[in-house]
Amino acid sequence: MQETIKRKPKRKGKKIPFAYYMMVVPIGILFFIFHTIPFLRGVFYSFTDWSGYGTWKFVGLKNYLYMFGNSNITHAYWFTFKFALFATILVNAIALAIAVGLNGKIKYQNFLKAIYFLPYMLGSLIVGFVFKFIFGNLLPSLGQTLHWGFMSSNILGTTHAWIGILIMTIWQGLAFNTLIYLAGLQSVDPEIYEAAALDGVNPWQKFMRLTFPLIAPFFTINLVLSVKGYLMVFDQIMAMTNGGPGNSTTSISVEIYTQGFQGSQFAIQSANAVVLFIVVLTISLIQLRVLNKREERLG
Amino acid sequence: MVEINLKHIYKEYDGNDNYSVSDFNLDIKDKEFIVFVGPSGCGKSTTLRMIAGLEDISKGDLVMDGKVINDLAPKDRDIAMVFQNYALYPNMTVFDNMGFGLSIKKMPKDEIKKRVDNAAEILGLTDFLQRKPAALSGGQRQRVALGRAIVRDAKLFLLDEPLSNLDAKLRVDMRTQIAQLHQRLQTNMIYVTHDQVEAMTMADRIVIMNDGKIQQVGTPDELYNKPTNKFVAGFMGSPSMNFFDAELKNGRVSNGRGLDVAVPEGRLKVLREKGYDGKKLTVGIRPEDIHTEQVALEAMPDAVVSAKVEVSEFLGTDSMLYSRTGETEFVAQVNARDYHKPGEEVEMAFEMSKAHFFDDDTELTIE
Amino acid sequence: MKKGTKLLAVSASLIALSLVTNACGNSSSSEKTTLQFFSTKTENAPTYKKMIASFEKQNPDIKIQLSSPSNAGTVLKSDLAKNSIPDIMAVGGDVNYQQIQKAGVLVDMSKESFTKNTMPQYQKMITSISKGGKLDAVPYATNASGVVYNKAAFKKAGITKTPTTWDELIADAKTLKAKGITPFELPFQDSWTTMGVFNQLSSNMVGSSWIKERKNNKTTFVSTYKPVMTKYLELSKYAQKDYMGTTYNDGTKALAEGKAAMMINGNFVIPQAKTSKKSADLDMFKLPVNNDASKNKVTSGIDVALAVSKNSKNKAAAMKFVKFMMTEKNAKLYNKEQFSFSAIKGVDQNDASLKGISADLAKGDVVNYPDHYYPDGFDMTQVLTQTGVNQTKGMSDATNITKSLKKADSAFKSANVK
Amino acid sequence: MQANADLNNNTPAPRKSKKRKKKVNWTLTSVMMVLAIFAILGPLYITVVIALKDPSQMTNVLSLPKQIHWENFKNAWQMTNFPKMFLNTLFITVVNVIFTIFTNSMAAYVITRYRLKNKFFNMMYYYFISAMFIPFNVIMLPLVKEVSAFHMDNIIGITFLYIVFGLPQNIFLYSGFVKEIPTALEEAAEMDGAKPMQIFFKVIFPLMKPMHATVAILSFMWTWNDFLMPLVLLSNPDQQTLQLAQYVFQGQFSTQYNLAFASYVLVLLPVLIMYVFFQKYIIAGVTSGSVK
Repeated sequence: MQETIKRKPKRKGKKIPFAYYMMVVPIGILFFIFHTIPFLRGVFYSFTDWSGYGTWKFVGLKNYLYMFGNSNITHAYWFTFKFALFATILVNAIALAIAVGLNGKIKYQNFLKAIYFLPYMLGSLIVGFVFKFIFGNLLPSLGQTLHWGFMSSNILGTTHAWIGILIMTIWQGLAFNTLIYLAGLQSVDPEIYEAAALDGVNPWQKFMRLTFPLIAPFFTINLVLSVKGYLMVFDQIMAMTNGGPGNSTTSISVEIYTQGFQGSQFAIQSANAVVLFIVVLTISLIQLRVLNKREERLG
Repeated sequence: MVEINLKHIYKEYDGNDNYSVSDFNLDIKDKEFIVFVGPSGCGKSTTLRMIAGLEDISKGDLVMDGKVINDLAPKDRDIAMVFQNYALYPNMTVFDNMGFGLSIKKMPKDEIKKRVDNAAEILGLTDFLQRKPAALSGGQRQRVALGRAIVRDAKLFLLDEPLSNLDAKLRVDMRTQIAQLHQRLQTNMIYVTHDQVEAMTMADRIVIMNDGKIQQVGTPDELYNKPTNKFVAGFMGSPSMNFFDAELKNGRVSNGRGLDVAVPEGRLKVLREKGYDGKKLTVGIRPEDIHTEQVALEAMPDAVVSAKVEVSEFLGTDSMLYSRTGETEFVAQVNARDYHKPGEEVEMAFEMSKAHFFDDDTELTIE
Repeated sequence: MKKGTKLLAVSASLIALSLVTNACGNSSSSEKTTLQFFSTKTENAPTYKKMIASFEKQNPDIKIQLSSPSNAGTVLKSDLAKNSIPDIMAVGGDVNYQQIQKAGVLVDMSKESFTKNTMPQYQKMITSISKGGKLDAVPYATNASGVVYNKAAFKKAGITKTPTTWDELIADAKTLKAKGITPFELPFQDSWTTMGVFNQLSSNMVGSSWIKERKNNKTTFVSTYKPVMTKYLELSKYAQKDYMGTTYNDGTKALAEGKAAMMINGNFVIPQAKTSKKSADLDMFKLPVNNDASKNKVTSGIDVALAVSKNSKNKAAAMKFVKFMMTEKNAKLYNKEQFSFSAIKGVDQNDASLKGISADLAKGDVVNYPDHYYPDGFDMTQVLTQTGVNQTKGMSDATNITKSLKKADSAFKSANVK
Repeated sequence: MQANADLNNNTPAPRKSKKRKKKVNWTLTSVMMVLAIFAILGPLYITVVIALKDPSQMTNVLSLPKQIHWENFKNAWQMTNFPKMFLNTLFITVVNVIFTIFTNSMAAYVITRYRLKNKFFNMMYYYFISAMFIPFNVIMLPLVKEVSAFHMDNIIGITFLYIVFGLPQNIFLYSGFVKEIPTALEEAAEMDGAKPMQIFFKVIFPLMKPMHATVAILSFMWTWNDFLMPLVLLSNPDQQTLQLAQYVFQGQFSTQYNLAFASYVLVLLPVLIMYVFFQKYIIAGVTSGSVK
C-alpha cells in the first residue's frame, strides 16, 4: 500500500514546529507596535512641522536643513562628541588601571571589587544630584578654607562645567568597565606570564605585549558600549546643569528633550533624533569593524 | 514483533546539491542488532536521525511494522535514542533524567519509580539516582543515557556513537554491557559507530556506508571475509588490508616494484574467466595472511618475498612488521614468537588463497 | 527547584497585592465625580490641599486629585500629546499657558461671574499672550519682582532708607561691600534666576512694544539692549564671588543669614529664605532701574491663572471649584501662605515683609515680565548664563555685551519660526 | 555535524595546582583601599550624613551629625508619598523581571536556535539587534500618544512596555548563551516525547539560569533607576515611581538639602540592601552577561 505514495522532496533539514513561532511572533508584534511604529512615526514627523499636538503639514527636508544652520544644535553635537571622546578614554584608562590593581597580589580583593562596582547600582539621576551638591557647596567651601583658587568656585557655573559632569560620569562609569577588564585579566592563563618571565620580559612590556592584546575582546566591548552610552548622555546633565551655563553642556539628547518636549520644536528635534540614531549606529558599526579586525590581527 | 523497512531513502539539505544519503535500502528483522559503520560524514548518523524523526526524509519511505511513518513526530514513533554526548539534562537528577520521558507521558509516579529502579539495577546505578549528571564519571553518564532509553521500553533503540567519548578500557567494558543488554531486552537496536571493531564485535548485521551510500550489508564474518569492494575490505580490520596495484601475468601478480607472487590455481581461474589476464588490478591481502613461519614458507614457495623490516611493534601475542620489499611497503601481522628487529631481512610468504582482487575502475571485488 | 517555586509564590502574591491596591484606588473614587487639578508650581501644593479639603467637605460628591509635578512643562506637553489634559489647570502666565491655549482646548473665562472681580490689567496680561486675544484663563495670583533685602544687614551697614534711584542703589552696594557684606546675592547656577534681574531691567528700560518689532525683525537686541546689559553687568560686579555656581537655595539661605543683603528676584524668595532661617527680617523694594524714581515700576506677572479644559466631562464641577478658589476667603489664604499678590480686586497683601511694594501692586502700577512674550523655543537664560561665565572668565564688558546680544539675536531668530 | 560542546562534560579542568602562596602586595592593597574609601564611598558618606542633619548643622558638611534627625526621613517619606511610590516601583520592577525572564528568554531561545536554519528567525534577530541603537528620545513623543490611546498610561501599561522594550538587549544577552547549549539536549527531550513548550520549560529554561540572573539584575536596575519613561507616561500622581518622586525636591522654588538627601537615601537603600546580600551573584551575573 505504501509504495504508491510519492512524496515531493523536502529541502529543509527539519520543519520548525508552529509552537516555536508562537514563542516569538506575539512578543515580536508587540515590539513592533510599541517600539517600531513610534520610531517610524518619529521619522515621519521629522519631515513635518508637527509641534506635538494640533495640525501639521509636510515640509520635506526643511527640519534637517534647519538643524545644520542652528548654532545650538551644532554646538550640542560638538559638545557631545567632545564629551563622549573624553569620557570613553578616561573611563577606560582609569578602569583598566583599577582592574590591573585589583588583579594584583592584594588582600581583601573581593571586598574591594564589591566597593568599586557599587556605583553601577545607583541611578544616574540621584548620583547627579549628589555630585551637584558636592561641586556646588562642598568643594567651594573646602577650596575657600584652603585658599585654593581653582576650587573656590562651583565648577558647574564656569566654562568648565562639562568637566564636572565628566567627573561624575567617570565615577559612575568606572564600575562596569573595571569589572569587565578584571574579568578579562582573570581569563589570562598565568602560564603565559610564567613563560614571559622566563623570557625576561619587563612589567611594561608584559602589559603592552601580552596583557593588552590578550584582553582585546574585552577592550572592544567596553569601547563600543562606552561610546554608545556617552553619545546618548542625558540623566546626569539634567540632574547637574540642565545643559548650562549658556548651552555649554547641552548634549544632543538634552537638546532633543528640552527643545522637542518643552519647547515647540518637536519636528525639528525628531530630525535631530534621527540624525543621532544614524550617528550612533554608524560609529558603533565602524568601531566593531575596526576593533574586530585589530583583534584578528592580534589573535 | 518489530520490522523496519527503509525503502529508497534519500536526504538532501538546503544549498547542497548532493544527497547526503541516497537510495538507502534496508530491511531490519525483529530483535536484530544492526550497526551502521563508516567514516565520519558518510551519512550514517543522518540515516539514524531520519529513523528517529529528528530529520525529515527527503525521498523514500520509512516503514515500521507495515506502516509508513515518515511524517510521524519522534514522540509518536516509540523509539528510544542514546546520544553521542549522552545529552543528559544537567538540571535533573539521574532519577529524573531516566524518568523524564515517562513523566511527560503522564505515567503514574509509582510505575515510573518501578521502571527507573529496575533499569538502575540492571546498569548498576542504584546508588547514584539522586546525583546530578555533573557529579558522575563518563562511564556512569553513559549508563544513565542507556538507562533513559531502557525505561522507555521502546520498540526500537537507536544509539549514536554512544562510546566515542569513553577511554579505551571503558569502551571495551561498555561494549560487552550493551551486547548483554541487547540479549536481555530483545529489542531491535541500531547502533552507529565509526569504529569497525565495535561493529564487528556487537552486530548481528553490519551496514557499512560511504559517501551517503550503502557499500555492503552483512554479518561481521561476511564483511570481513567477503567484502564486496575495496572500500569495505580496507575499512574492516585493523591494521588495514595491504593493497597493491599490480598486473596479472603468467599466473603471477607483480607490480614491478618488488612484489611478484603466484596466484593459486582456483583464484587464477576466476580471474582469467573474468578477463583480467594481462590486465591491471588491485590485490589486497590482510596483514595476518602474510607469514614468516618456516612451515608457511615451505608450503607456499612461489609466494615468498624477501623483505626488510623497517619498524616492528611487539603487541604481546602478535608482532606487527612494517616491511618493504623492493619499493613496495606492507604490514605483516605475525606471531609474537617471530619477532624481528628493524633492519633485519626476513623471508615472508603471502597466503594468496586468502587474497582479494579488485577491479581498478569499479573497485568491486572480482569473484 | 523548590526555592524557585517559593520565590514565584512570593512574587505572585506581591503582584496580586499591588494590583489590588491599585484597583482599590480607582474603584473607591469612581462613584464620585473626580476632577484632575494640575498645578505648575510645586511649592503651593500644601495651600491647594487645604482648599481642596474644605471644598470636598462642602461638596461630598466631588473628589479633586491634585497633581503638581516638578517638571510641569513636560507633563503638560505630554498630556497635550495624549489629548487628555486635566480638568482644571493652575498655570503661570507664560509659555505653559500659551502652549495649551494655542491648542484651543480651554474654556473661555471672560463671561464667568468671578472674572469680573479680577483686576483688568492682569486680565490684559493674559489676553495679550493668548491666541485671538481670548481670556482662556482667569488670573488668580500674581507675583512681584523687586529687591528682597535683609533689614538687619542694611542696619549693620548703616543704611536706613531703601534706595529709589539707580545711583543710590549702587552707592548702597558699595557701602555694603565695604562692610564685608555681599550686596547682591545672585544664584545663577539655577539659570531661571537670571531672568529675575534681566526682566526688571528690561521692562523698565525698553518699551513694551519692542517685542512686536523684534518678532517682525524691525529691531534687534544688539541695537536696543546695550544699556540693559550694561546695568546687568554692573549689578553682577557687586555679587558674591561664585555667583555662577550658587544655587537658588544656597542664595536664599545666604540672604536669610545676612551674609548677603539683597536678592533681585520675586516675592517668592521670602518664604523660601525663611525655611532656612525663620526669624530672618526681610522686606522688598522695587528695583530702582532709572535715576528718575517716578519712572521705576514694579515688574509683576501672572503667577497663577486658572483654566478649565473644554473636553472635561465635568465642566460644571470644575467651574464650581474655580469659583470656590476665587472667593475672597481662599484668595486671602493663598496670599498669606504663598506671600503672593491676588489678582482679585480688594484682596490685598498685608504681610510686613512685602509692604515695600504692596502699595504699588494695589494701585496696579506694574509692568509685565518681558519674557512672557518671547517665542516658545527662545531661551534667554541660556544667553545670560553665558554672559555670566564670560564675565567670571574676565572678558571685557564691551565684548561681552556685544557677544551676548548677538547670541540673543541669533537664538531669537531660530526660535521665531513660522 | 555533532561538534557541539558537551554540557555534561563540565568537570572543571584540573586546576593548575601550582598555587604557590603569593606574597601580598601591601602597598598596592593600601592604595586600592584608600582610593575605594575616598573616591567611591566618600560621596555616599556625604549623602548619608546630610540626610541625618538639619539645616543648622550644615556649616561643616563633612562632620558627623551632632544630633541625628530621623524626622528628615519621616518628612521625606511623607513628602514623596514613599509607601505608595515604593509599592508602585516594586510592582513595576518585580513584574517586569518575572515576565521579562519568561517571555524574552523564550523569544531569544527560538530566534537563536533557528536563525541559521530559517530566514524568518534570522530576520527577527537582526530586527531586534538593530533596534538596540534607537535612542529613546526618537520614540518618546509618538509613544506617549500611542500609549494613551491604548489607555496604558499607568503602572500596568508601563510595566508592559518595559517587558517589550527590554527585548533587543535581552535577545543579545541570551543568544550568546543559547548557542552553547548542545542541540542534542532538545533532541533527547523530543525523543522522550516532549512537546516544544515542554522542551523549553523543562529542559532549556532551567539551563539558562545563569543568564536569567544577569537579565534579572539588568532589568531590575533599569526599571528601578529609570525616570524618563515614567516621567512622560505616568501623569497620575498616584501612579508614579520613586525616581519621579525625587523630582519633588527639585522644584523651582524649593530645595531642602536635608530632606532631599534623606529621600535619596530612601531610594538608594533597597538597592544597597540587595547589593549587600547578592553582591557576588550580581557581579558574576553582569560579567557573564557582557563577556559572553
